[in-house]
Amino acid sequence: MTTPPSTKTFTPARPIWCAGCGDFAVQGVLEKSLRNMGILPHKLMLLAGIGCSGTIQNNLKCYGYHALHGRVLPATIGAKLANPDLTVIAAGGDGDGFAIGAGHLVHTFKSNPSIMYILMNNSNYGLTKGQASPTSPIGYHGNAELGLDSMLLGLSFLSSTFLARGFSGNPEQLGRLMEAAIEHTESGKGFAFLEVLSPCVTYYDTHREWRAKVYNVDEDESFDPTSRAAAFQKVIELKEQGHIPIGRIFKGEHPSLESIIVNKEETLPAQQNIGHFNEHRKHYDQFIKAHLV
Amino acid sequence: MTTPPSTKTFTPARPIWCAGCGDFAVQGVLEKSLRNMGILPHKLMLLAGIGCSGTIQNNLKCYGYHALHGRVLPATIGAKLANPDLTVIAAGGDGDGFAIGAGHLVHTFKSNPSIMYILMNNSNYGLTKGQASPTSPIGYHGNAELGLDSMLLGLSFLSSTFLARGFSGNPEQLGRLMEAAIEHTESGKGFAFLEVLSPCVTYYDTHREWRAKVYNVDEDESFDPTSRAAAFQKVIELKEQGHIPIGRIFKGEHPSLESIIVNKEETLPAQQNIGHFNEHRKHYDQFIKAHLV
Amino acid sequence: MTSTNTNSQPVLEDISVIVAGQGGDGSLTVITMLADLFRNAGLNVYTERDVASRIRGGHAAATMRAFIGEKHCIGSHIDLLVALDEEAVEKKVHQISSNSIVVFDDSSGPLRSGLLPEGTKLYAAPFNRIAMRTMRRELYKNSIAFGIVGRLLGLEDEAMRQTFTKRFERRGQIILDYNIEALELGLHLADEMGIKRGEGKYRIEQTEPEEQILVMGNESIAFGFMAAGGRFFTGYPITPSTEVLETLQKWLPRCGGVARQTEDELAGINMAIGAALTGVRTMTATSGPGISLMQEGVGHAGSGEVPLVIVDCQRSGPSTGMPTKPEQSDLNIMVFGGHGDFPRIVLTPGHPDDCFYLAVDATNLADKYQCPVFIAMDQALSQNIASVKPFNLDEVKVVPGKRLTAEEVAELDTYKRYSFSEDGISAFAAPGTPGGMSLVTGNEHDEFGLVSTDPKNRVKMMDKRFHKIEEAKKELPKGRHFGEPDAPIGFIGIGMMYGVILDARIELEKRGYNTQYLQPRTLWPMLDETLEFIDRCERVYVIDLNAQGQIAHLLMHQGADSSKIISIRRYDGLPYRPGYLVNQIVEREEELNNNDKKEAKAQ
Amino acid sequence: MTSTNTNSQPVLEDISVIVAGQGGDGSLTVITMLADLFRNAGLNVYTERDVASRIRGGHAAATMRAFIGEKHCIGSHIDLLVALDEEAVEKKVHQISSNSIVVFDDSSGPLRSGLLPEGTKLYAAPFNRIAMRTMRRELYKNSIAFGIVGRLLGLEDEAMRQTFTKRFERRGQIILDYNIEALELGLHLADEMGIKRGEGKYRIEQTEPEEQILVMGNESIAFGFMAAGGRFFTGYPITPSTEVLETLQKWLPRCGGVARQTEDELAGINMAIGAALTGVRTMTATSGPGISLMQEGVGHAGSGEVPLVIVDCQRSGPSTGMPTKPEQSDLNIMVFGGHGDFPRIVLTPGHPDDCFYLAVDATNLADKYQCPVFIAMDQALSQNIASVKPFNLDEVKVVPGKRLTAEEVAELDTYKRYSFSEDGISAFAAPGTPGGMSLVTGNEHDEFGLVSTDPKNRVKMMDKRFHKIEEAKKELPKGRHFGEPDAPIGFIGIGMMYGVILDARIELEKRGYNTQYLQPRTLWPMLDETLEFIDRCERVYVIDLNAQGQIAHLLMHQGADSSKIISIRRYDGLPYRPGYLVNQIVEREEELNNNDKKEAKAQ
Ligand SMILES: Cc1ncc(C[n+]2csc(CCOP(=O)(O)OP(=O)(O)O)c2C)c(N)n1
Ligand SMILES: Cc1ncc(C[n+]2csc(CCOP(=O)(O)OP(=O)(O)O)c2C)c(N)n1
Ligand code: SF4
Ligand code: SF4
Ligand SMILES: [Mg+2]
Ligand SMILES: [Mg+2]
Repeated sequence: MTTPPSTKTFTPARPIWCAGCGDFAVQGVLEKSLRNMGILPHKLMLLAGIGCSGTIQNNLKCYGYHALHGRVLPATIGAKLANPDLTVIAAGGDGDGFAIGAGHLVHTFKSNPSIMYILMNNSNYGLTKGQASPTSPIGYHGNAELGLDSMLLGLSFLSSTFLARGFSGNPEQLGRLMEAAIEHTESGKGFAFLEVLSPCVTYYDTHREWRAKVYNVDEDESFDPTSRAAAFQKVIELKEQGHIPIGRIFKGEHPSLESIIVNKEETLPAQQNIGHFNEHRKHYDQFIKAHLV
Repeated sequence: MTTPPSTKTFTPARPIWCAGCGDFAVQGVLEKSLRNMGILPHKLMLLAGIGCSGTIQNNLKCYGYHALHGRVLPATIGAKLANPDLTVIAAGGDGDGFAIGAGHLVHTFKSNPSIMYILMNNSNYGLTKGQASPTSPIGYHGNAELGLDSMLLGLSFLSSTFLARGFSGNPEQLGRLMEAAIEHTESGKGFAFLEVLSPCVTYYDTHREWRAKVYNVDEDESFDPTSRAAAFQKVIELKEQGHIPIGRIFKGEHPSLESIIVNKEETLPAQQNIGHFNEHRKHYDQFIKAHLV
Repeated sequence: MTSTNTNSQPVLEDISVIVAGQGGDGSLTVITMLADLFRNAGLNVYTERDVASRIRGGHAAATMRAFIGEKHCIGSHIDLLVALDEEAVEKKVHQISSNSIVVFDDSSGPLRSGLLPEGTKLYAAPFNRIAMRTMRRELYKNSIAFGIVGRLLGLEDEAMRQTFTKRFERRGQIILDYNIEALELGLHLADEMGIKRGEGKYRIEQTEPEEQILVMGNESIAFGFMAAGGRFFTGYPITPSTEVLETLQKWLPRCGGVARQTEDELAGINMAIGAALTGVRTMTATSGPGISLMQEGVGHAGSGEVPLVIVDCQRSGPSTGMPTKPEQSDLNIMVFGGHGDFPRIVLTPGHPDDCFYLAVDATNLADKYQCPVFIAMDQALSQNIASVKPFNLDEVKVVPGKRLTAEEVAELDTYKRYSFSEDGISAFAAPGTPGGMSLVTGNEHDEFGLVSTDPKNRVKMMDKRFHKIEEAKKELPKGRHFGEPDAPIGFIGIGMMYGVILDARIELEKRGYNTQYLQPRTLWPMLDETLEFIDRCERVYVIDLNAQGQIAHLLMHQGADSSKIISIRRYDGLPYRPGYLVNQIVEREEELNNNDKKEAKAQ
Repeated sequence: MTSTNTNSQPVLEDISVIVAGQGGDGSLTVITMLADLFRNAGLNVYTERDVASRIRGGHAAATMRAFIGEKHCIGSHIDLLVALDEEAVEKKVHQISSNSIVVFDDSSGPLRSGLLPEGTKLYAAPFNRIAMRTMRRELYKNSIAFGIVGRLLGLEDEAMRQTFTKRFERRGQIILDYNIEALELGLHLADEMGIKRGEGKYRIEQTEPEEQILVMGNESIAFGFMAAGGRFFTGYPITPSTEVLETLQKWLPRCGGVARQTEDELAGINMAIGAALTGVRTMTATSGPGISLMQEGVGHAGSGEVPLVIVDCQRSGPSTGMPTKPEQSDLNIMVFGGHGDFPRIVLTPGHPDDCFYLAVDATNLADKYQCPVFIAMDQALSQNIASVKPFNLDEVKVVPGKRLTAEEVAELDTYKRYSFSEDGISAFAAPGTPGGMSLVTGNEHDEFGLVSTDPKNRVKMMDKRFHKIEEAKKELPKGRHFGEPDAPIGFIGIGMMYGVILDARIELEKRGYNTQYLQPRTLWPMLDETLEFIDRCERVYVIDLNAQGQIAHLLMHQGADSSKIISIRRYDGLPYRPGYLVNQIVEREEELNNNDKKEAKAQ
């Protein structure tokens, strides 16, 4: 069952990103990490939001899904809970994840399912032509609000277990973070949240600015990613100094959602034999019995 | 214009809460605080979510509004931006604010409009008969997830300016917090978020448990509510010790939303004379001129 | 509603009992225990509750009909009203007549005179005061009243004790003891009021109870889904749908399924969609406000061809409306909601047993046709409890959809998730299947699932999706028909109207009106049989539990002859009673008759 | 499409030009500059763009029609195709004929032979290569090609230079210089190719340009709202509605208004509702996916009687669909969406100028009738740019809704937010008004706005809300009618179909078909005039830019005689051209004719 047959399926599409878009690096690193981690294409579901970033699933061999704008996380969690055997990865942009999808992100931090989420942050809405996003700075496109920081947001949930930020301009580190994230979810430890600074060269080219501003906590020996409060303080400090922290911001432990709510004694939901009525007949009879009067 | 006429309007309803519900105390304290702060009923908009908590607006003289479930914050912000002269207060439950409304809460912390939000947290869905809410502990009603902490959440936004938690069982302190919150919004300093622990005696009576667990940071001289990182650390510590922190958790400064986006040179949106076409005729002519070819 | 007997007491064959008071008074408990007693005595039952959308307080009532044979709604006439306060009498007096019995709690004073129809038999006692005095808790007033009620209805004292024991046992010995004590107080009171053992108003002819189950529509839906192999449910609590979630939270994990409360309805439907992608059979349930929120997801399932069952337990709208009141006013949004054009199926069960069988069908159909399938409920159908024949599990057919295994994929030359096919259905491989990698999207797409705006492909894809529904029409659940096919007067009505129309037909027949009734069980796509039914009748009363006449206009939308349709609409939040419908029909028929006569004269 | 003249070159009276290539190639820039030049020469213009939903790449085209007199769409025949690659020719070849001219960039090799209709005049040059060689940037290829195109169309070299200067000036001197240089290269190339000054294919008869503005429908909507006193807008970016948001973000603050991008559409509509409560005139705009998400809010505005204008710039659905393609397939959800029954109004403008006037009406109507008012746009109507007469600001009537000042409140005995009134409209006091305190809710409520489930009140409140719409019918925007009222063949079509049908009618008349056309400007509630129009015609072609025939069925839903309706549907994402419609009609008419003949024979 593990050697894929020679049947032709869809040919991964050529990326439609503008030349120079940060998302190319994200895709490259993702492909490499999946290879390195030995994830087989047929065991991989890659679910994406809507945006430039939300086309990544078309470009690699996988079970790809293009969610509704902002709903990639619920869809991803649904897939994971239905079939925890799969590697289930969500991807999308900062508008998708932090604007319309903010409520779901909060609840994913809270519930800690073993999925990875790659959020390609370009601090604008690429696909709809450059409007401000929740990470845009004040002044960009008339934006009146301070950009949010997803690492701080993630830290504020005591159930969060993996928080990291990479930079498309630093693919080596990004690869390490991504492999760690995959490792985290593959071993059922919960939600691996990986924000990637991925500049949009067409509408808001932040490449240089970000290159100058990133501060790699992985290289800071004094930084302890296992302390939530310390990480919180460090991120704030770095931001006050005009830096953008990148690296592995936090590692924690908390039971994963699927480990709690999926019945381990039974076949997984998606692996049950539809039509094999008698496999659970005893429970059905029980139901009727419970309602007999 | 400030002495209300003798015209009869709606008679505030009798609360429909169960005897002993924490929400009675919230209403009592709110009424008193409004009086103390000199807020006139006709200048007050009280917008509520849906839930047991979301009936409070019926019980006092005000411009009351019953929003859709989870949408009280956008509605409240809309009212405030349209008429910043009003005192605009949002109220609702933990399901309303932290579950279905989580995305809007995030964006309210982010945008910092000068509104107060009283969130009556009873750690369950009262109105729909006791289901688990985002603040329910693991195990309650089959809940598999750790409850979230709104103080930590609020702290994670560098634009948050007022975070406090009260307890219906401590009305004096609640009154102080509420007056401070009103003061904050009346002076245009931004979003005053006040969570109130307000037990549901019918479905999940936490009164005694919470009474035993609350820890009042207002009485802790070592606590500094002006330091975001310190507050974060303290809240985590207290939680680890099994406490629930109450009191003024954080005071910060950040420009309020309405102060940035409402044009100060012009009449406020809701106070303009509809039908006085010529007041802005010059801009209309300008628009046409800009499109002439 | 009773046939008399040599003995002076009539045999109880069909009675309706209301217990009414304030929310939290426990009316439902009384009705539930009565239902239990009648079931044990061999009768069938149907119960209804009527509460305010608040926890405590507000007028609240529970109603039960106990009967021999088949009935599917509460009767028109209330034989016994148990009124725990005066408001209860005021609210319910329109349903009683001089033949009715009223048991009244006069703790706050005697009943205002003139309130009851003349001749009504009144039994008043201060249940509340007695409870407070002797037991220190108001709560026990119901158990005291129960003694009187039971005696009046001809129930055995011992049977009552047994039911009390069964009911209160699990709440602990103390509570049980107190309730039994209260019941004894009530029986004693009955003696004092002259309602001795065996001297009630009715005589119950004990028969061996036919085996039946007591279920509400929502439970049946949940169970039907589960029995059809449904293993994934996500939803968000909302009245009157919450029992679907709660039932599945209880039962689904035992079968290895997942039933989860999500943060909102958007997560509810999108999580269900994500799960459905993996091949698991999936459902969500909600009510009006949630259906509105789910519209984007519904269209997405339609476009991406994701199998999904969506239960809409309709309540009075619009917006928050009246959450605990029945209505059928989301039909338009189920049929026409979601932006753009996409196929969907809307099924309309008519009774808790029908709910089970249609939930099985819905689950199979969603899987087979890879599209959203709605089950249109209403508050009464969802939450009223009926005794019905135990579902016939041996008849449940679970038919898997077109899926491909790794082996089947391997035999293909090319695998395309959305391959064009004769019936419009594309077999698909679930994630995890080697070789079956594919793309699913809400964008228009080619056969592989890749985004495409090619105009020719676009048209083929749209046609493919709609073609599935044309295919489905051949096997979509047929309606149930009652009456002679040449009866001049037709009825069309769905959901809770099923039982009401059945009852009304009997009465109308008595009054000389020859009617037939079609309960459409597939509302959308509209089946030919529905339009043919209209063709066949001289005129059709289309009963709409909504203000706009949604069903009536939907029939016109599909080409029905509008001159034959008489649109009856109700939207006051009250449940329909057969008698009310009978009156409406008779009134209109007489009007028609008069007009005919007038016209005849004028000629 | 040109009348000849003593001079060998025809005078340019009506031509359509397409520039096509890959997204990012800058087709739109060329078309925009051409439009500018023609406007200066006294012609009117209409432009259309066609892009993929992605930033770079994908086939993209821009089309312009320049004409004397009145036209409201792109013409059927393309006179000049500027193809920047071979794909562009492939995609557009169906629109050209032997009379067309093609300018082709043959940098990647000569055009595949046989692709063009015989006789087509081809001008090929390697614009891209020249640009790369001489200017090092592909980008300038358009400016080079412009020289050829301008000469062919009969434009003056100097006029071209001026337009280039106007266009590129603000991008800085360097960019301007480069583009002018490229233009000069192009003019030089034209010389080499034998297209000398004044020797193009057309002659332009310079006239004094009539004063006109160039606007797209979305800008007109934004401006109409603003001119009607709209001062609050919240929305979320989505193609093809974003220009409404962006236009208002630019202009509204100047008038003291607020225009804000929210975190999502749910916030968009609910923030608008919150603002509307304060009395400010409020709007939101979106497209299909957003309309689906807003359904709960729409019903809430209906129930709570909150004035709100909602713009739906329809694109190809369902779900994410084809975001940049026109469709009219959200009509069902606008008319029938939202759970429960509530009143709403749906307006359907037909051209960018109509958008302005109907936006004014929508804003007034929402305020007057305190209900949601939709403006149904489509991608073409939203984003195509037309030259139209400057809006007549002196004719704009801004009519405030029924509001109460503190003084007026003080004169009342009792103030009720939802007081029952003759026309169903309740005057209300905005927050801040002393004495006007009140409750607004989506629950059913009494006159004060307090939650109520009283059945009588319920019915009165529902009737009150629907009664407003009956009142509104008297003054809702009437449709525009064209043709003789006794013409046998009718047309009904909305939005972008307005211009197409107008053009098609002319051609059909030439071919002997006598037609009339009604552009309904109020789609819902359905006005009597619409049904009367159908009554009057022998048959009516209902043109639906959707797969289900939504307009056709909506007419049936409202009682139109279905035997008169011929439903024409298109949903391939391509914009309609008049010639295509003409062919469809002629085909069907001939079929009908043949059938008639056959029937006649059979008799
Ligand atoms: C419900 C809905 N609203 C709006 C849109 C339009 N839309 C598509 S992508 C997008 C934002 C994209 O921004 P982001 O998520 O940051 O992705 P990026 O393109 O920057 O990678 C929006 C608003 C949509 N598709 N659906
Ligand atoms: C869209 C929508 N979904 C669900 C509901 C049903 N509902 C009403 S109140 C409520 C939750 C109430 O919980 P909470 O906000 O904590 O308020 P409480 O009653 O506990 O004060 C729910 C789910 C609704 N009204 N609207
Ligand atoms: S627009 Fe920006 S985000 Fe989108 S593909 Fe281009 S560079 Fe990347
Ligand atoms: S159910 Fe709980 S929250 Fe609701 S009124 Fe009663 S005690 Fe309060
Ligand atoms: Mg982005
Ligand atoms: Mg709660």
